[in-house]
Amino acid sequence: MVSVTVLKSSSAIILIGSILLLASCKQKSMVERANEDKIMLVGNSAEPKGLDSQLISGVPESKVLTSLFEGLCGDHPSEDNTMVEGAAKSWEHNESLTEWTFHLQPDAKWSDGKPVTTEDFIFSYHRILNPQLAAAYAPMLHAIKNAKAYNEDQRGFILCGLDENFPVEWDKLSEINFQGDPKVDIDDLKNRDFEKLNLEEKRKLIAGRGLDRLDKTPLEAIAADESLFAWPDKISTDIRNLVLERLISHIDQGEPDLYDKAQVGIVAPDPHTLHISLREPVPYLPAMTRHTSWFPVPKHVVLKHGKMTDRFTEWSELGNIVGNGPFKLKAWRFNHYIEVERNPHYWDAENVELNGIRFFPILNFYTESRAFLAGQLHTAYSLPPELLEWAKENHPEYLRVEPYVGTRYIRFNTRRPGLDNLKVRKALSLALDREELCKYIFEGYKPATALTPKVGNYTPPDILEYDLDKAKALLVEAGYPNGEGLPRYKILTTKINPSVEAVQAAFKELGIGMDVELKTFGPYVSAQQAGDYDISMAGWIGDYPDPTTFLDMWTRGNGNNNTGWSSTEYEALLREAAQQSDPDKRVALLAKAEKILLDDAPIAPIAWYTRLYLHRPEVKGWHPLLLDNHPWKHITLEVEK
Amino acid sequence: MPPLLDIKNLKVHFHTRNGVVKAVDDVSIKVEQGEIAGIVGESGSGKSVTAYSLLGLIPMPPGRIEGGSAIFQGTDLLKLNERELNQYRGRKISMIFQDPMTSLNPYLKVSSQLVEPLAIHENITGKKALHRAIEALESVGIDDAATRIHSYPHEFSGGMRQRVMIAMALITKPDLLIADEPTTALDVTVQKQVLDVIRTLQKDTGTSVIFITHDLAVVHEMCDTVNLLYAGRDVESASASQLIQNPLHAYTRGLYRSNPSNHAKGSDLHTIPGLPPNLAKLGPGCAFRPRNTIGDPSLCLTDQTPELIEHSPRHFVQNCPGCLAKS
Amino acid sequence: MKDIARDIGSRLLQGIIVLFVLITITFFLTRALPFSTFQDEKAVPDHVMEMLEEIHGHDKPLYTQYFMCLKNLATGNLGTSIKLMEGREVSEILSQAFPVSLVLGLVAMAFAISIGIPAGVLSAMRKNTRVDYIIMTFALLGICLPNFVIGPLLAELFGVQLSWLPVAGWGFTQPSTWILPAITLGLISAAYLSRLTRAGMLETLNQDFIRTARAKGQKESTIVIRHALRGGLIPSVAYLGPAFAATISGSVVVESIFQIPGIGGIFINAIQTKDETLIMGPVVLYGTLIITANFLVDLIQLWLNPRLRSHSKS
Amino acid sequence: MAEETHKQTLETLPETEAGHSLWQDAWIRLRSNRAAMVSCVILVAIIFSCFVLPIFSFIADPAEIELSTKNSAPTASHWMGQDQLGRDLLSRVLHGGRISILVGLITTTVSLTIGVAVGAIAGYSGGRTDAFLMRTVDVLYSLPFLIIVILFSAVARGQTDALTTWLVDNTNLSHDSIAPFTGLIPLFVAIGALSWLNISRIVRASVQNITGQEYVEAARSLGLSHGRILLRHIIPNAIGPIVVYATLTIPSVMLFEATLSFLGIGVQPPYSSWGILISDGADRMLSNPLLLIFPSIPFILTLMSLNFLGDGLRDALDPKSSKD
Repeated sequence: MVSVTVLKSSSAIILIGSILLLASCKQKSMVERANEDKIMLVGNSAEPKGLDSQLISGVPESKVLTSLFEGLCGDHPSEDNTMVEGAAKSWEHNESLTEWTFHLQPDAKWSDGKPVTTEDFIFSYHRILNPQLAAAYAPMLHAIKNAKAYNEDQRGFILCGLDENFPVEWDKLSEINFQGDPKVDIDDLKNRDFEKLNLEEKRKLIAGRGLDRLDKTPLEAIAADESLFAWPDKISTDIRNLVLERLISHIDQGEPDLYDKAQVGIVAPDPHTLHISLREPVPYLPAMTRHTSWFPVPKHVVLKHGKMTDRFTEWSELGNIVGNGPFKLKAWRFNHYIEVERNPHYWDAENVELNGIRFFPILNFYTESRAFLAGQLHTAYSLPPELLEWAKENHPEYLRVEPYVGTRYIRFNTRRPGLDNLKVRKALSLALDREELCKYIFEGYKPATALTPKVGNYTPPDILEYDLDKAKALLVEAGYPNGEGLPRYKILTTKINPSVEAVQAAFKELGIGMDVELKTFGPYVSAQQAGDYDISMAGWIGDYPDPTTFLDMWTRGNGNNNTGWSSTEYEALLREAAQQSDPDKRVALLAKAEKILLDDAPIAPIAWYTRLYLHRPEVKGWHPLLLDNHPWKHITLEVEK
Repeated sequence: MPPLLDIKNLKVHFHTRNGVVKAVDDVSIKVEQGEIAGIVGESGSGKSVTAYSLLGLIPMPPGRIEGGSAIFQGTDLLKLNERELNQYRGRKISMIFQDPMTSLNPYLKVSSQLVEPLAIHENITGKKALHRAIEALESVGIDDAATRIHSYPHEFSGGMRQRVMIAMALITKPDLLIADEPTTALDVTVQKQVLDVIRTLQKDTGTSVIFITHDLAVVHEMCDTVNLLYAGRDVESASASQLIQNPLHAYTRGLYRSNPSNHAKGSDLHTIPGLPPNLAKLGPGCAFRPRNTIGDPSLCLTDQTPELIEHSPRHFVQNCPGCLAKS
Repeated sequence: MKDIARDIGSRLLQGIIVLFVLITITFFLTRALPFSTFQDEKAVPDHVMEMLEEIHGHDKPLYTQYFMCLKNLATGNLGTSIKLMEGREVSEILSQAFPVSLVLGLVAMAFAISIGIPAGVLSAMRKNTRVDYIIMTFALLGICLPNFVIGPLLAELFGVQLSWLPVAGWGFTQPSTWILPAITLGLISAAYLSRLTRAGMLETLNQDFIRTARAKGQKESTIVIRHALRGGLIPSVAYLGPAFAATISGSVVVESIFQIPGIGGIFINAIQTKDETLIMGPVVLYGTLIITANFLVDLIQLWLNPRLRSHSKS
Repeated sequence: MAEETHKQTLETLPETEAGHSLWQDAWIRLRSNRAAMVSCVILVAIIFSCFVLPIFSFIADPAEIELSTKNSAPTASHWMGQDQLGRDLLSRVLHGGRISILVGLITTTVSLTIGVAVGAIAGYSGGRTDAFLMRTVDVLYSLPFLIIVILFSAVARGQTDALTTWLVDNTNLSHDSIAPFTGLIPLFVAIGALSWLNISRIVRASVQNITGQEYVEAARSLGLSHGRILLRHIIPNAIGPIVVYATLTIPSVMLFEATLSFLGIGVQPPYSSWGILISDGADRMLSNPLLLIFPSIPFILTLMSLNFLGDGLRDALDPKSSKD
């Protein structure tokens, strides 16, 4: 039986035990020890989903990957728009910016000692573009000639369009519905057996899928009965049969990889020279190559652990992964930390100062701030806005407030009654006092005058303004005086915070009372993609320092354009800018396009991001960068004595 | 030879929300060495409280010992503190209770409950203690004690459990055993067996016993002396034989007259009318006056409480003319 | 002994049935979540979506998927994560996360029991005195102050200001990282235990056999422990079963406040991304924990209360 | 002769102790328990201020934002200062109090009734019923609660909005006065449906302990129906742990409401509850501790007094302690 003495003593033991432990902890803090070992402790918000740079795309993942791998061009420690040597020693391009040649570092090696050659780069780009891999960020490489066709498995174009001795030119052939008509809903037909469908359903499935995506049986059915498929009439029957025959033979051969046939614009005359031809001039290509989707992967390691198109094989696991960056993977415990150490085989190894970096996935930014102040981190990922004032007063020496290439905005569903009316959307946008919101809510952010922030040589147009009376007048013009007649909208968000409530209050002042609908991330994304929302709080961080990363999103059918808005004039301007090789003319065209976007107001930008974070002074070589892509190899830890 | 236990003018009051209940108001009882002293009275007459207050078992607050003394082997039990009382409880004075069903710890084996007094008072544990416990069980007439000792209370019948209680009380060979209505909850046949056990053990060990009951038949079968309590005061006390031959107080006479065995077959049973008084609203004077149908109620004292006088050698009675008058 | 074995046998069978029902409900609940596993912030084109569904067997009819899931679980194969940590074995993820939650849970419950139960006993023995009220006030504070307030307060005081203890992170070899999260996690159980023990003890101290024990001259403290405690602990033991399982299965809030790599965080993220295999793994683990914990509690109650044994026999 | 005297003395008998029913006895004892009475006063005061005061004009509109004076300390016009959006904290605490008290009391009653019923039946009947009920409890324990919440919020949101609009059309109440309360209905169902598990296990344990005792067998031998035995004999004896657990459930349910509101069920902006205010305050603990302290005061006071009242009730209702 447990006697009282035992019970009393057990709680006593715990007390004494903890006191002893406390005493032992008084000596040097983690940061001081890390400074001595030259290991940088980094708060990295989320646990990386994986380390296969071609299959993942989040910001936390890119922080780790930029220490393990290196793109053709490297990040400059302090200037946003200048490129430094990376995996490529030097690079040049033709006059129209469509043909680029990169010269690789002659003695570059992987972290297992094997040389880094153009073979790795060709294999990498072939792998990420391979339709079987289904890489989410493959579109980043669609600027390369025929990359989009190969990535989207456009069989018609590759098998017929690119074949010189095909009797008909591609511009005539392109009228054939190869890639399927998105407006046709075939969800319920997809998984059913083709033969069992009735005629009407067959036609619907074929139209919905398009010739490129059909299996053998439907293709043979079309060959047998032309009425099943809406052939454009200027295509003669023998041309039709020729196309079908090529598609069917492709399937008979087991749907082989079409990379070579697609003539993707990547050629390597020798192991250290890589030639890339683009479909249009891209002045910011070097900047793009710094994005993780352009990083090379070690061909020999990937193939050792599976086929090119196997998703998430063992190759990028601890113990197997090999990189060409300044560091190599040392330890990885889930949700705990990832540690990288110096990579002796790196071509620029002697200039690398740090011995290692440890990434802590701390999602709760209050916890991260406490960990930083308790001497457990050199740099934190993000400071909660609520603590900005407090940090200004108590820890100015640690506080960093730097511009960041991103924008917080509101997305309107233009298909909803009321929101389909331009005047109503304009009124809502005018009701947002961006100066006051940035002063009190989005503390440290800059009020947005347009969607695209200052990036590269692009100066954002000054269009957005705050004018409550004009807004009210617009509402009257639109036929909803003081908001009467408008349905009660719901503001969709993933987090209840002051910004949502401030926006809700701003619209209330206009007379339009709204509810807040909170959804977790999954339902939040799928609701918008299904157009099942009225208004949603949103934000976008640019992938590369060029306005197109902000403007391309609003073309018709683009993954992020869930507003239901599109404008041919807007898309024409974008296409024209894409072809324009003169940087200044290009920027002017883009500005004109943005003006159309903002005048039609499918979205209402609020503020341009600013990165708020805590950072220890002993970390040197860490300068404000718009893309926050601080090159790890230039970072040093110097403690002032 | 001084009496084993001499209780003089014991007063125990309960300070409850609806007034002060004078449960025991001036009780004096003597228990001689080796004698079985009976304490008899209706429920609410203060008999249990008298016994419990000896061992400090009444919850204080709300109970409080107002006055009197209880000299036991030279020391006054009422003045002892908790630690000192523990030397007496279970060693010099043991108790057995009315309801055997709930008086044994249902979660512990009978063996561990039996050996407990040995461990506390004689520092005997293990094999020796178990042996003593088995002996104790055999002494109260439980056969096959060696195996049955290891079972749980709910595996014994009511009578058996009361025997276990007796064994547990007498295992340390106390000088005084207080039995608080030990047989009331048992049926008649088992009652007899338990009474025999107590009597034989009492003869063998010479332990004195305070036997609390409301059953006159049991009193006459068991007790050497009888102390009759009513409304917290002792009404009459004498040797059992004296009391039967010469009951003095109207209450005593009423009790004997209502004993079924004294009636001719088929005649109405005589009962004492009414209910015991509310001890929180006791006035001065004789408390039995309202129910005094045998004596002469008009003569009962009303202003001051009747004194206890020694009517004849070792035969005390409440000196209330009304109650002493013959009808 | 024979019937004890029979009891255990029938309980095991019941456990398996419970697990089966649990797996089935979880399977269909997960499938009913109103979004697709493979969706991404940037809308995924249809053909890619179809390919991903094919790779992970989502194109097959629901019932085949269900039977495949049952077959895998029956053979102990928890499968691989399909979204949150795509490609990684669920068993590997759990083998790294579960020990953390287990250790933290056990330390938290040890703290809760070693503080809660003695406090409950003490306040029952000293009923309605100053001691009782002080203990009750602390217990109530433990319940009223949510862990998302206590955690940061403790971290701020002991971590940042006094820097006695690390504020975030976990180390199997550094017990100093266990203390603050264990206290935050265990406090609410300590409060519950002290209140339930007090109620249970008061209930038992009123019983007649306590008076018998006193009449034997037993010291008050031994009476409480030897006689009253076994009966008094019944409500607390009933609470401990599920509390143990819940604490060990990881609390998202405490893991987030102290950056603990436990199961709670993974499980919540798995649900947010509808990662079916990574949802099923922890549910099966947690289900087994609950079944064992409640079974152990019932056994303890049988041991505590012999009357039950005969009751259950009849 | 015996007959008359017998009757005559009856009338003059002094008045014996008046019979007290258990409930009267309980009320007398409760009234004399000082702590319980003080708690009653505090509770009434808090409930009064939360439900009645906001009707008066000097309490500001909880949703009115004044960004320029955010996070400001208490002033004459704002007794508790202003929150992170410059809204009057006092009115948010009072309006929030309404919701929290409603949530606390209703969901606890829902979960208690189910929990006590299931626990009592399981503990009393034993055998197959007990096994079935307890295994259902095991399943419900381990179900992934968040999934149910996400599914439920998707479905519930539609219904509550429809109800709110229907109410707004049919009664003259404004949207802002109904919405916070209709939004709570899914909360009652969600919490009520899953928070009775603990209490059912505790009640089962106590009932099992009581069913073994003799007076239950005695009651059964008198032919009482199982229902009556449970209601009149067993549950009153298990009242101790039930009352204590009820007073423990209320705070955890109030805090649980905050977690659910962050997942999309229950209270949505601009309305608030104590749970939400405390959690917002906890986030801003370093910059403005008042945002945490002010909502915590009524929250802790309510729960302390509920617990003292619960304890007083437990002592008062305990049949055994009515002896002294």
